[in-house]
Amino acid sequence: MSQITLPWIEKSPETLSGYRRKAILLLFVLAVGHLGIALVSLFAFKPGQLADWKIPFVLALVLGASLAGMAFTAGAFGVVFYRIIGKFLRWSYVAFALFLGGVVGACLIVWLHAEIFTFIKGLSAAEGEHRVWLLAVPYDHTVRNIYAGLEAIGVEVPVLAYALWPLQFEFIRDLVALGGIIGFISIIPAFGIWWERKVSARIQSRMGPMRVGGWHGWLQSPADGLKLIFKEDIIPPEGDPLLFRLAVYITFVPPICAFLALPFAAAWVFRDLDVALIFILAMLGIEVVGVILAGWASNNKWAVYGSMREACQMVSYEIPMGMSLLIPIMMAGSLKLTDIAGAQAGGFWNWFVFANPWCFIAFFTYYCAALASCKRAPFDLPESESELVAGFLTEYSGFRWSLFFFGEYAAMFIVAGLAVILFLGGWSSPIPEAWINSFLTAVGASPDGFFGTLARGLLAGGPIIFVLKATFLFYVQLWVRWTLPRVRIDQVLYACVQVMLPLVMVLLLANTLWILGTDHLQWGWLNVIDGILHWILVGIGVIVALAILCIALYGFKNNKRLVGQLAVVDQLPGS
Amino acid sequence: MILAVGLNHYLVLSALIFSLGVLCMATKRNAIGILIGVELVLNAANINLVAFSKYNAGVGDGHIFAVFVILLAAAEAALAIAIFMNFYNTLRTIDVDRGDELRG
Amino acid sequence: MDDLAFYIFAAVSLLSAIGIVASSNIVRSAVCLLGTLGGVACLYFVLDANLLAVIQLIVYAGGTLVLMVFGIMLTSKSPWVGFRATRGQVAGAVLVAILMAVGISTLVLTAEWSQSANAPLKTSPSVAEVGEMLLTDYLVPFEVASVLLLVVMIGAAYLARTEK
Amino acid sequence: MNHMYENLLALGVLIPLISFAILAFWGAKIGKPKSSYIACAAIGLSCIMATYVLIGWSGLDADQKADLTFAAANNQFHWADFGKIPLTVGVKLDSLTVIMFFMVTFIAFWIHFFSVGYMEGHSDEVDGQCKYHRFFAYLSLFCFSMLGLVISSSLLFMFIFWELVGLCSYLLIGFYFDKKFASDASMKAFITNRVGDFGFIVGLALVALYLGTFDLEQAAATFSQQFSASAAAGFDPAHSVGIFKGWNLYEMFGWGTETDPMMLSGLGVATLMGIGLFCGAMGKSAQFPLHVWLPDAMAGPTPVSALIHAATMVAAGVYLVARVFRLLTPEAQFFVAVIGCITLTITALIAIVQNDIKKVLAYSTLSQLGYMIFGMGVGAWVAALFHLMTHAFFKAMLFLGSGQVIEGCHHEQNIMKMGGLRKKMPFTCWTFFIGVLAIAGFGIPFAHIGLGGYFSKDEILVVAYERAYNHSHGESSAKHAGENLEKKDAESHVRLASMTDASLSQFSILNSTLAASGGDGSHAHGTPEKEKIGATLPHLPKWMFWLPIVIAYVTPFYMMRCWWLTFMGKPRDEHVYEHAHENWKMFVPLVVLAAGTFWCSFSLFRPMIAEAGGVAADAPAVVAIDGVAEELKDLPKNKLDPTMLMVTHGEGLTNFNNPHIALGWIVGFAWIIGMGFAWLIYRNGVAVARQIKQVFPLNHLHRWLEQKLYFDHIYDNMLVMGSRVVGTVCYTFDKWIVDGLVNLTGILTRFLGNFTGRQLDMPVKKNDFGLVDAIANGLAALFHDFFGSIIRRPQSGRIRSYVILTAGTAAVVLLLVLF
Repeated sequence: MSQITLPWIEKSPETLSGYRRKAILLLFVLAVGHLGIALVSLFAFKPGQLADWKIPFVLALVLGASLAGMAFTAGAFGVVFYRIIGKFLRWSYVAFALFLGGVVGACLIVWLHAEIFTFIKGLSAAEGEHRVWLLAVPYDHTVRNIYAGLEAIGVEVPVLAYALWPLQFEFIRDLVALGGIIGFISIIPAFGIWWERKVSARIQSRMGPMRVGGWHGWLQSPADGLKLIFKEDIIPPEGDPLLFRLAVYITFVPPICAFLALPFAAAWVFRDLDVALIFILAMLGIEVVGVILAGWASNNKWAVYGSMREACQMVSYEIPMGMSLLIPIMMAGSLKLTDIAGAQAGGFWNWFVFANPWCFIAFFTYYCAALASCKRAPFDLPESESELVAGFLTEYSGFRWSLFFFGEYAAMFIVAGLAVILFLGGWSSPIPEAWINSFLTAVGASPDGFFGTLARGLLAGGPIIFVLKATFLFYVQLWVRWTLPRVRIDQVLYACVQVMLPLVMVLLLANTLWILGTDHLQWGWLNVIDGILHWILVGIGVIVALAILCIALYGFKNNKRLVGQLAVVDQLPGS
Repeated sequence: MILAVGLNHYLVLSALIFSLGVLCMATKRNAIGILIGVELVLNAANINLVAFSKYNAGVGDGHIFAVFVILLAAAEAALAIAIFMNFYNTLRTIDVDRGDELRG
Repeated sequence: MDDLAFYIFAAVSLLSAIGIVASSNIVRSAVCLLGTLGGVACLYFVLDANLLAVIQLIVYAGGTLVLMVFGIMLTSKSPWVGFRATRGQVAGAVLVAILMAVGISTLVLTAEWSQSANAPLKTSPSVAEVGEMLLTDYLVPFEVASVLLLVVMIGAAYLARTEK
Repeated sequence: MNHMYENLLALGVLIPLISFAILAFWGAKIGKPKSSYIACAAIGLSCIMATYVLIGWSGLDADQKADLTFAAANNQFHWADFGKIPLTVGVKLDSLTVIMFFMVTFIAFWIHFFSVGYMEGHSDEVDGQCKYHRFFAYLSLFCFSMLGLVISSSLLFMFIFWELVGLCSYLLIGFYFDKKFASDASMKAFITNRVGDFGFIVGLALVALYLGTFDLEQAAATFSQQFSASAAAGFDPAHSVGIFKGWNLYEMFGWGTETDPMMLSGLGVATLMGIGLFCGAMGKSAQFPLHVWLPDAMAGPTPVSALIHAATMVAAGVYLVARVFRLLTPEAQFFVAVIGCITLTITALIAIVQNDIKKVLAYSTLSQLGYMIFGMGVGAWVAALFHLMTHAFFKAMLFLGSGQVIEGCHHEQNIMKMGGLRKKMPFTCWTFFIGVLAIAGFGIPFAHIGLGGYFSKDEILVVAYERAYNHSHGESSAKHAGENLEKKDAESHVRLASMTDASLSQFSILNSTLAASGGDGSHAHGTPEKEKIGATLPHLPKWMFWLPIVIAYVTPFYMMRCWWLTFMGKPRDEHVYEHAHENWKMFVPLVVLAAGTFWCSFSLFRPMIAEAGGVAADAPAVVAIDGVAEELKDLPKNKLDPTMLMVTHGEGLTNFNNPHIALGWIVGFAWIIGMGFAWLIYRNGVAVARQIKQVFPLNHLHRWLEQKLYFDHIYDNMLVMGSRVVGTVCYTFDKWIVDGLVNLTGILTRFLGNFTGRQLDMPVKKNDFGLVDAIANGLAALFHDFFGSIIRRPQSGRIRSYVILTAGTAAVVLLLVLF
């Protein structure tokens, strides 16, 4: 027994408490120690002693230590108060709360990030020429300089100046942003997989996961994730082990990079690229390389079939997808996502999906093409389990396998988000802000007061509305998957090349001419027709939305009737 | 200061990538490897174009040229792959050294 | 910071390019090509050619590379079948490449460029400007390119068709 | 709403395109009857728009129309630049456009309607593909192209649509592509058109080069300015501008000497441009010598013949000439007239002996097109376009009638096998007869009652008469007008104007001529420059007046022959006769078009075209504008009445100075004589004709005409065989002379080599003394073993070796250059 023994594996539950005590002690010591360093560091650096040469040490020691300390503290709390937290977690609807909290947290990361960067941008440059030691990279802001800026806004924490210093480089800023994104998208699959299982269960009139974590098994995904992490790492020896490992990252990283350019709201974006839209498309396009490599490196017949299907499908569907996206681009006259979303503000009738019939159709063609390029059902040919075992995922297991899912769910969220930004008004609320303001004034609340700000933040557009919209489209993807049968591969390609491509081309041409007639040549009669069609489409949209709402309400009201008694929870072991 | 990046850095980088592309073309016996070498060479040329556009010419001509080069490279790759398919169908191999009917 | 970015991405591109040459496995070469393409795209970002960078990613990495890997899959019998050049050939090729690199580098380093080579211009053409140039000054090449793509499409389909 | 009319027209053009797109992509799914409804609906919608525009337009006064024209000209979409030449897309909005648009949509709609019935039995499947929807898709595409051609304000876009209608024509002629003759005919049509279009391109290039614009209006204005400026300089190359600088052929080709270069005068270049543009019209309107494709084009379905090869597309040539009229120099115009005259003569003669009902109509179409082109050539701008309109209606009707007959008679086209069909198909019979009357020029002279063909042909001939006799040329000045005044012929209703002033509008013509008739002799065309230009006008030879007159007698003859043999007399083939029937879907259009034939003869078309004539008024060439129209202009539009045409006539039926009166006597009764003659010969079937055919001079003439004057043979023998002969000659030269020389050298060398080689070089036989061989072998061994294997190695056929070599060489050269 010379192996490392983990206490909670080796011993039986009876003796768990002893090990837990040791663990608690260890963690507590670590946590307190690091917290101590962190606390000391807050005050150990006097404002007068700030110097640039200290930066690496401070960053390495103090920040690293405090971050680690926080993590350990959280872990220790988790272990110590397991039972209390466990009770707490059983509380109904905590899943949604957690999800929303995660979303809000992610949004906050984006926002904080943008704020910090604006703050650094706003600082006046330090005098003299400064270069990074050894690398000779010039920079504008010294630590003193930043601290002066912090003092000006009343934050007199010297170590913060050290922490903020690296953020003046866009490069590092993006790295930090990537960290934030990984945090966000690790929520998406965790929630999404659980949700998908619940949705599928509801569609098939069964329960879905019910046990782990209490309320409706909401902790199922993290539990599965844990399991996957500890699973054996199997690499097929006859394949190409290097590529087998690399493929995972080529699939996983691009969707994360795509988040760099995806705005959550007007200022809530990591990088407001002027070519944001194509950038995201490019990132989604690179993803396919990883999938193909995964299939190839597995050296498995089914995997290679799956990856070849993927290659065909992705390369074909990118074209109708991109061409559908050209239509809102034309309407807005920009490739910048913030511009495009900004052009649709002021009420849901301004959304591009209702702008004219071509846009209306383009929304659906885009959505179909996006489904196909995310290899979601009914286009999930590359991993169709009834034909190809699991397609390119056949040889994957454990953590690598879960990373593929991270990538896929991230991509799903991105295409949903793109649809929202390009067609459904982005983060703007369906109700114009002026209406909200006047409503607030009418009920006597000041728009700038606490409730006014809260109401405006929630209703008048912002990241939350964006995430809600995107989540809805994400939900539609699940819905489609569990209600439509899978199509054959030749049907997939036929649908792309012979149906979607001509249709989209016609749409593009028609929209071009339409814009030419309405906006540029100002044909009166065409504008009249445009107006009429616009309001008809708005009417259709309202009717569809109301219908979905009514059906959902009906289902919610009668959910017991649909699936029988949900009270089996109480009879499960461990309850 | 040599570390401060200027036009020459890009040009030298481009020269290196170009040479590596030539090397790739010269050493790969797989036809697709040669195609990869060609792509490297084209990329090297593109770096030049864009760098000149940034440092010297100023207007977007370099960008436009590079766009066209990328376009032509894509077209060339499509055709080349099609030709390789025929090559493979004829000789049952993708080794270009086997396609030496024209030797002196 | 642009300088640092340049060094990083140049290193990525160069190392990947070396990887392409050094790897005897063609699929690994293709993966390294992805590295080079990505690195060059990032260099375009550094050079303020955002549109070009994205086009590079979408056309090269998303299209051409997939096509190549697809071609490899159709023409290889196993991941491990590779063809190696003889040592003499490799030595000759390396010699030529070194000569070439030295020659071109010397050429560009000794050349006298018309304007200051170390002061990048502040204004780079925006996406809209590039697009406008494509549709005005370069309209004819643009249209010719579209015709060329059509020709290539038909030609490739014709060449790759199955014989009946 | 300032742009409403042009927008409506533009929309009317696009609707058929939408229909085409639908039918092209989903036609097969839409299925047999429904796809035709889409095409009909599309063109019907266009027709409604056209009608609305026509009615609205005819209610405007001249100022409003000019305003709208101006507004449309300024509402052009700047698309791109060809170098410095702007490329604009716009709608040319004037009376001519409105009328042509209406005419095309109206006829096209009824022909679509007809096709629904006609194509039911004519659209077999080929290779399992139904062709029914394809036919209507092509028709829609054609409508789009033709309408686009009509409204284009730019020559370049005219050319684009011009090619598109050519394409549609090709597709539709070859609609039965499974039949050899149809596909041959389509290719013939296409290739013949290419010849004409080549000229068009040359003309376009000259326009772009010298006038610097493709816009019709600007091109004409520039041309006019250049003309007047150069005319002021007496066309001296040194002082002329633009196109009138002429070409120095010494610089271009080295012709002549440097001091005395051969020159092509400015007028010559301008004429070349005009003829080039006209060449396009020659191809499309099938004018001599490119007329050979149109009869063969009858291989297409009959509605196509009616729409494309009778009413609209072939008339596009005339429309083009009308549009570029202001770019034609007098010489170019004369060329146009000659071509038209030749065409109308020979094709009418050929029509006499044709037995295929569609061929007869095709040749009569050619002849009538010849009349139009001839009218353009002599300057009867208004009359030629009026003839175009009337001809479109009755010729479409005639073709549809023939389609009805062919369909009814079970695909029988030979009129020799028909006869007596009037009992089986009365509607077709009598509508056809109306068409025959119209084309024959039915009318009562001096009373001015008649069908369309009567008025329009009469006016063309009147202008020709004036050109040939009264106002021959050169002195078409105030002096002449004064003489006329003295002869109390002041109401001479053809005004010849040779004008250079670009600003001269229709109204100034009216004013100047009124002034002239008022006796102010020096007002109208008094300046010496203009007199000089007037003097450059070519004389119209007398035969160019008399040939059309003769043909005016021939036309009723062959039309009557065709009608009589088809519908009257006794049935000559029982099988055909029994099968004959009518179909309501097909005779409704016939009746409508017959009504249209009446209507267009008397309606507002005539004055509206005359109004449009104003746009042609500043041409440097001869323009004839009928006085009738100008005087009608002052009347309220709703009072327009055909009897008004009588207004300007001089007193006395024997006043031969009045061309109308003179022509009334010369040709006014041609229809009676021609038709009567035909009735005499064919009243009892074909027996009499057979006998006449045997008479001595006529039998040879008949043979010649039956062989279509051997044009196809000539083309086959001259062009096709010619190319073959050239090829054979080249081949022979190459094979015997070049190869012979080479072989001779070889033989000689071998002989020499045999001698020297064996002795000096290489031993072959036992006693041969091979000196060099020994050395060479030694060296060769050295080279082979040492250098050869090194040099051979790179030539491995392996691409990589070549890469290394090329790159290595480049690198070495680079290094050598550097260091």
